[in-house]
Amino acid sequence: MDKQRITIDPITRLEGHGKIEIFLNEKGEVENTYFQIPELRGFERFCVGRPVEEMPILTNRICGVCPEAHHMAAAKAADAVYHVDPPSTAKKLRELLYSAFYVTDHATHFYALAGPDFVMGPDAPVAERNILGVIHKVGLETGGKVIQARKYGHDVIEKIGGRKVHPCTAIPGGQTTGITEEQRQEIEKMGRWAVEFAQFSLGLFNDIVLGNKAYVDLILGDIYTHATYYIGVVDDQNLVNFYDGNVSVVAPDGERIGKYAPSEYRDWIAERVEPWTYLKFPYLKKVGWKGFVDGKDSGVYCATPLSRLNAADGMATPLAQEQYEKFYSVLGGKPVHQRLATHWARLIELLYAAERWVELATDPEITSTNFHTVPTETPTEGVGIVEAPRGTLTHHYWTDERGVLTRVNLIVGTTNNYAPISMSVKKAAQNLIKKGTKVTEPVLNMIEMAFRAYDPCFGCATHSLPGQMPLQVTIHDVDGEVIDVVRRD
Amino acid sequence: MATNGKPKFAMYWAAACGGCEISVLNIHEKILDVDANFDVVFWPVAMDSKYKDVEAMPDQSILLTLFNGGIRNEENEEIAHLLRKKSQLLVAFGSCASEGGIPALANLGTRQSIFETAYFTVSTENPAQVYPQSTYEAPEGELHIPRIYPVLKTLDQVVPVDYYMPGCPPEPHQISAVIDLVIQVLQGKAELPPKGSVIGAGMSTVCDECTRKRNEKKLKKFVRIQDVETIDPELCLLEQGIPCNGPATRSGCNARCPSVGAQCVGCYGPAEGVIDYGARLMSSFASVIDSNDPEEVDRILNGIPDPAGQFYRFNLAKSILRASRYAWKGE
Amino acid sequence: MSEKIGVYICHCGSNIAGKVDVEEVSRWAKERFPNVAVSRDYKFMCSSPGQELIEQDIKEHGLTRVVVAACSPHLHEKTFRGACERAGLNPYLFEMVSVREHVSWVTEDQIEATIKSKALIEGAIHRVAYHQPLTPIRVEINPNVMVVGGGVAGIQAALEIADSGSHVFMVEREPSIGGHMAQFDKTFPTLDCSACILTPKMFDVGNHPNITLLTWSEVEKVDGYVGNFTVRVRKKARKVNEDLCTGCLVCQEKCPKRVVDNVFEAGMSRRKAIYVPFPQAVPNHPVMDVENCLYFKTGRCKVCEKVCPTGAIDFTQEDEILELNIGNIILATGYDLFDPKRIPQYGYGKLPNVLTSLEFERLTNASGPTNGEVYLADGKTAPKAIGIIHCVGSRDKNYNEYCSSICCMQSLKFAHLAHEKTGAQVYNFYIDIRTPLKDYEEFYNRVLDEGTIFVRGKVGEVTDMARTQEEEGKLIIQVFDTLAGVQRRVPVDMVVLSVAIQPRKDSVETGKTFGIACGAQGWMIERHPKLDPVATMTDGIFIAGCAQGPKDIPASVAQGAAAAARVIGRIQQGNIMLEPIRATIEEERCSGCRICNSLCPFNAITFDEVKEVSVINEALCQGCGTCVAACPAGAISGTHYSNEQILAQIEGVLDHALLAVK
Amino acid sequence: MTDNPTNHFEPVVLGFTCNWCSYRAADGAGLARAKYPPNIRLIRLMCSGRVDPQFIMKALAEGADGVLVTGCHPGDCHYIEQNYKTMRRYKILSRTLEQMGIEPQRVRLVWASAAEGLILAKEIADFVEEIRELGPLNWPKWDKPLPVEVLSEEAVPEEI
Repeated sequence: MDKQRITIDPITRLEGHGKIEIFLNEKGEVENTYFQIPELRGFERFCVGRPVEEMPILTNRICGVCPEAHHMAAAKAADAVYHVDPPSTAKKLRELLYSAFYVTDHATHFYALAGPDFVMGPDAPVAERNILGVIHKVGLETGGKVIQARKYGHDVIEKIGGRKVHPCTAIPGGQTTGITEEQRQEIEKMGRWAVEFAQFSLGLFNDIVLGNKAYVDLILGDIYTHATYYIGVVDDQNLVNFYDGNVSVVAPDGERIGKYAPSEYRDWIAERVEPWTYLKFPYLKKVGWKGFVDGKDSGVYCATPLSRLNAADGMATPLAQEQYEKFYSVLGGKPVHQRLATHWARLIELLYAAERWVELATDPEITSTNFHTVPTETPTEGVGIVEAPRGTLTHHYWTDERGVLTRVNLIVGTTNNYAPISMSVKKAAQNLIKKGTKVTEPVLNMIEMAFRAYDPCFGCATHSLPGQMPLQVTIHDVDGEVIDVVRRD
Repeated sequence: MATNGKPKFAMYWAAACGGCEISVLNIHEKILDVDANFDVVFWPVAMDSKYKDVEAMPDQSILLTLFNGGIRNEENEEIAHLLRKKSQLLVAFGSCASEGGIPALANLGTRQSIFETAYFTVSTENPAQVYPQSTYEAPEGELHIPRIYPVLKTLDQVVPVDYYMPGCPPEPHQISAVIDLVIQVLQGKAELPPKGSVIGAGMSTVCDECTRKRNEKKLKKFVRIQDVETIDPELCLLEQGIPCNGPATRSGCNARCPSVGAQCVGCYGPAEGVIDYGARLMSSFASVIDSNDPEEVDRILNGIPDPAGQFYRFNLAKSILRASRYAWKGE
Repeated sequence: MSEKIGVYICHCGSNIAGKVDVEEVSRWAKERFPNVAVSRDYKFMCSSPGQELIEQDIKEHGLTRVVVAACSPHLHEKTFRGACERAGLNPYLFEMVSVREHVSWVTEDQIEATIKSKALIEGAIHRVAYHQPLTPIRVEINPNVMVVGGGVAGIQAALEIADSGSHVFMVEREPSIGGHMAQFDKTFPTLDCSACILTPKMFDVGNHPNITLLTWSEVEKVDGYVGNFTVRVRKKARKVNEDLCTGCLVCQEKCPKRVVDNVFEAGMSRRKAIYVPFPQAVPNHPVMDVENCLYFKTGRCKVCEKVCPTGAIDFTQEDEILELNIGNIILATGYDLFDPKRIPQYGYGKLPNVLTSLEFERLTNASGPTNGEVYLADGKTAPKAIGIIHCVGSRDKNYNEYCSSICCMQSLKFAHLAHEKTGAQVYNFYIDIRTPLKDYEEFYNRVLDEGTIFVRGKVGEVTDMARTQEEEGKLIIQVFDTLAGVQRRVPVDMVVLSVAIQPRKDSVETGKTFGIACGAQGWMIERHPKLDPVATMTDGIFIAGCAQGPKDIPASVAQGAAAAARVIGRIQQGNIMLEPIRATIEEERCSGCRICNSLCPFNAITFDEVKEVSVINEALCQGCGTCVAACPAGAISGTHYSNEQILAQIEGVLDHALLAVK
Repeated sequence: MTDNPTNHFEPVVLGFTCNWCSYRAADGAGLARAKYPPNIRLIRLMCSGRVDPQFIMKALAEGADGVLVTGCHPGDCHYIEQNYKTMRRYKILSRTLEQMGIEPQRVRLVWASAAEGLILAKEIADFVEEIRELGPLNWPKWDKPLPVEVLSEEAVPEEI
């Protein structure tokens, strides 16, 4: 016989479909929760048979929120398939585009998706708990800044990638086109503005969140804390890098248990299939799958801005490095397990991305016309890894001698965090829904905050669509009769 | 935002990537016009939505609904029916809703093979051969996920569609233009185009907007773009042997991809009045092959290793055949 | 579809009704299709009462479309279009279905035949609803005519047209008109002297007020369309001012430079560096052979200039380009001879006394190198035995599969001349003797009576390797005599090879220039092999003589006259109607991709650089529809074969087909 | 014909003919009273160059089990060289159809001159036989709503 059940379907302000089933036991306490992903599009199947140079264009369409990430991962995998090393100008153009993208993406998430919870407060009325509310509270010119940040980022993406959404210029061996000096100057100008914007945002976070004890307690509190493994791409100095490097893996105690090159990902990562959801659960192969539990013995790991900071030794740009140090001193050293701190980490990455943007825009090589190397070797197999805003993104291709795909494997940003998200949701639910609790909308929102910290994009993960839907909770009694309906609207 | 006298506007995504929504956000300040002229009752990325309200609304009460994404599963189709019922004008927005888009390439293979691939990849540990199931008996109770259809469908294959707006995604300037038009219509200053027509796009094809130099075309070979030593920035890509879909693809994007040296991939779909995009492209490519010798023609065609993908990249679900025999037979 | 369609099924006596249940089909059509207003079957639709049936129904029922299921449209489409027109219905709102050639005559089973008829008729009913009223395209005819090629066929055509009062431009590649016929001595079977009958005609051409003769000239480019061609002609520099030249030919006489004449004299004698190819040449103005002229080689000489009484010699003369406006063009470009060197075992080129037919013609020609005496290569000995080999390069899979049609009679003529001139024993080696025309067989008998020996069999080899005493110093013809069934070795002094006649080596390019097709062999293709032998697929371009295929003088003359008659008819109409099946480009939908630009063999598609769109010249377009199928923007549409019409027909045909299968 | 596994299956075959050669060849076959299977329905175009791949796909989608494209022999095209373009299109199309799971043999290109009525009749008979061997194509009538449930049974194992 069915236990009491609460259905949160679908979840709001998350880029993708999702459905949470909360089962209560007779005591009215949370027995178990299921976080289900209802969509599958099958890119790994239908990309087979396509020429590998199409992958940067095809896999874009996995996610329109972060097509740039797929464009990059696909291009790098295709380079690897052809055993070709693009000219440094090509790599720099790609990373420049990618840094600008990070600025828009992180800004959007902080202000539009996560921001409301902090700026407005978790229990603020729904109608206000959105981007417009944020803008009203922090002032219109801040809203203007947010729109500006998106605009600038997309301008750079369009200049280098040819299109604002779904860029098209990365090909095996480099880029189809470069940028002119004139374009470079505009890009630099926008980059300098972005640096200020990032600092402004950190200031805002400092005042509104760190300045508010309630929030700090919320962040540091146990509800949103999980001691898991963390992964993130680092450069050869073990500093955070979004475009290139090896993947660093650190244990819950902060010890780096290793670094793997893209081609070695299969020694480190494995995926588990559950019959109740279309999305798979990646975990650390070496540690193994022990179910939805944290700790050193469970292979569950996390790949988010917070993870990247935990997995690295610092940031590669000066201003971001300052913030990095402040971050750990305030939160009491590495690693930080409190999920809500991810929002802060995201802003530090925002600053890093903006600084990197300027660095690359002022690089003398960036306007060179040497942006493509013709592949000469026979294509075989290759892996490309970048850090997507929502986690480490892995593309792995096999081709025949014509460079036509024979097999494709994708481990997408958000997927990495599917297990920890499920755990966070369950933990939050258990903490918030106690016997006799009247399940109110704010309670549900607090549950949502658990996964919102991960900025999950199930658009990516399932190749289903980002989407916000209203939230309805139906509480059934032991006989499955509806005894209460809580609805947000 | 309480309901007021303004006409209602909605936007929804089915099997899409979200790029359409992002593109709408990229109209930047134009967004304010939308806010000023419409009561946005349902728009996932932009604001909290009231799904239950949509169900509660009287039929036809939404003036304009932009629907993006193809129909991949039961849930997509249900919502398509709901929004059709509630909307006066239903627009298939973007490639996926109009023609299936990239995800419709799945129609080349079977649904079964999608599962067999996804749940048995090299990095998947699945010794028990577990597949997700639309209904699953969890210890605590029954769980449901929507059944995936064997063949991806376009919006107009499940509900009647009033207008089509192509593009992956539709270009912001085209979106702005359409919004302007609708506002004009509301103010009685303009007429709506005839039902069933394509809006927010040109009458011709991409070459019309492409600034590259074009000559009489005589192709001795097709080349893969990565094999081109240097892409001539002035000359027509097809004349350089790069299989550019521009000639057959509807204009409206300002020839974005060709302008940065990448071939047109065809996201704006077929030109006005063309029934089957791929067929058109095939016969036009065949026309410019400069050989009457069957063997040589074969050699030249080997330069296109994936014809179905080349000719139906975005349009398979809307093509005459719609899906491969494997897909609909499930073999 | 609010059309009112009339459907008519013809019994064609029992030709159709014997296999197809015409009553059932007629009943079915009426029942099944709401837009079919009338449906009848009738014993002979093409008869006047049959046609009147249609006319009445159009008037009485106000039919807007008509479908007739009868014989092939190639037979009666025009008939029924006429009926529609008489009743005031645009003839192109009619569609014809072939249920005789395509159904009743080729199908065993009656039920199947009836089902198939229904399917085809349903296709037509769907299609005809999309038909558009069309009007034929009217084109003014420029009365000027061009005849290309000054052989006997061209000469005949030019004279007929000129006599009818229209102006003719005759273009000839060589310095003189006359063609191959001018090289012959006698003509079979009457043996009258070739020169004697041809020269007057050549003279007439040269002096006809309505003929502009352009020798030593070639057509370079043809633009425009029937009635309105623009032809660019290159008049090669003669280095002789034709207006001043009187044709006294002192220059030729005094010219110190001798050159082997490979063209007219087939390499058998020499001419001067400034020359007319033969005494009766028209025009009789000499041309200067710049390759060999001493002045052009060494910068010294100029003898001709010195001796010319009228100062007509002009070393500075350049090629001249003429742009001519022409209404119709006749191609009579003639043929080339097969090169027997391709059959090495016949020894041509190695064995001095092995000659080609043309060389033998020159030998026997009174004005030829030997003044008509037949000598061996030494120039004095008369041959005692002569072998004539038929079908050299004809009727042979390795060379030309076709029969050159003139070789038999030519070889018989040679046999006669050889016998007459030398008294030698003549052998003819043949596969079959073909003497089908007037007085030909009689001539054959005459040659037999003269004692010529006919050996039936394909000659294997001609050699000078003697095996026996008597073969010493002879040419031995090795042949398997298929009548006697024995191998023979026939020793002779001279061998004549009756070589095949072949298309001009540049006939395909010539065809392209004029926008007409050549067949696999290279002969120019006529519009219809039986019913329209001198017209081509391109309106306004006609063909005559051996350009169209091997034929003898009478046939060439007949074709020249026939082509002339067609052209004169055209000119008298003043203008002509063209089938309105044409392609058009919708300007605002054309992207200027230029995919179609290379598609049209009639050069009907051009690119407007200013508007950046492609444009179709309606009068040049022949309506094949290839560009319609190719236009990626769907900007090109084709009248009477539009996508809508064809797709509707496909649906119709298959819709019923499916019902039939179930 | 009767001893093949699908002896109850009568293929439906569509044929495109050009006005000058193959349609006249078909007329010729009629004049010669040459019998060939009634399974074929011929559609007349001016030239095989008019054959748009759309027509062939339309035919297959509308229920044809095979499509025969006929034209003048190479070099004999009445429009000079358009049948070469037909050949190129045919090649590009059959490569695509193969990826769509349609046996390339279902679309055949045949040259027949106006004089070759008997040859065309034989080609038609051969083609109909080959299609009979291949069996029905039965392309779904997409216009009607997809029978998803039915297809899904074939398509995926029970647990999905």
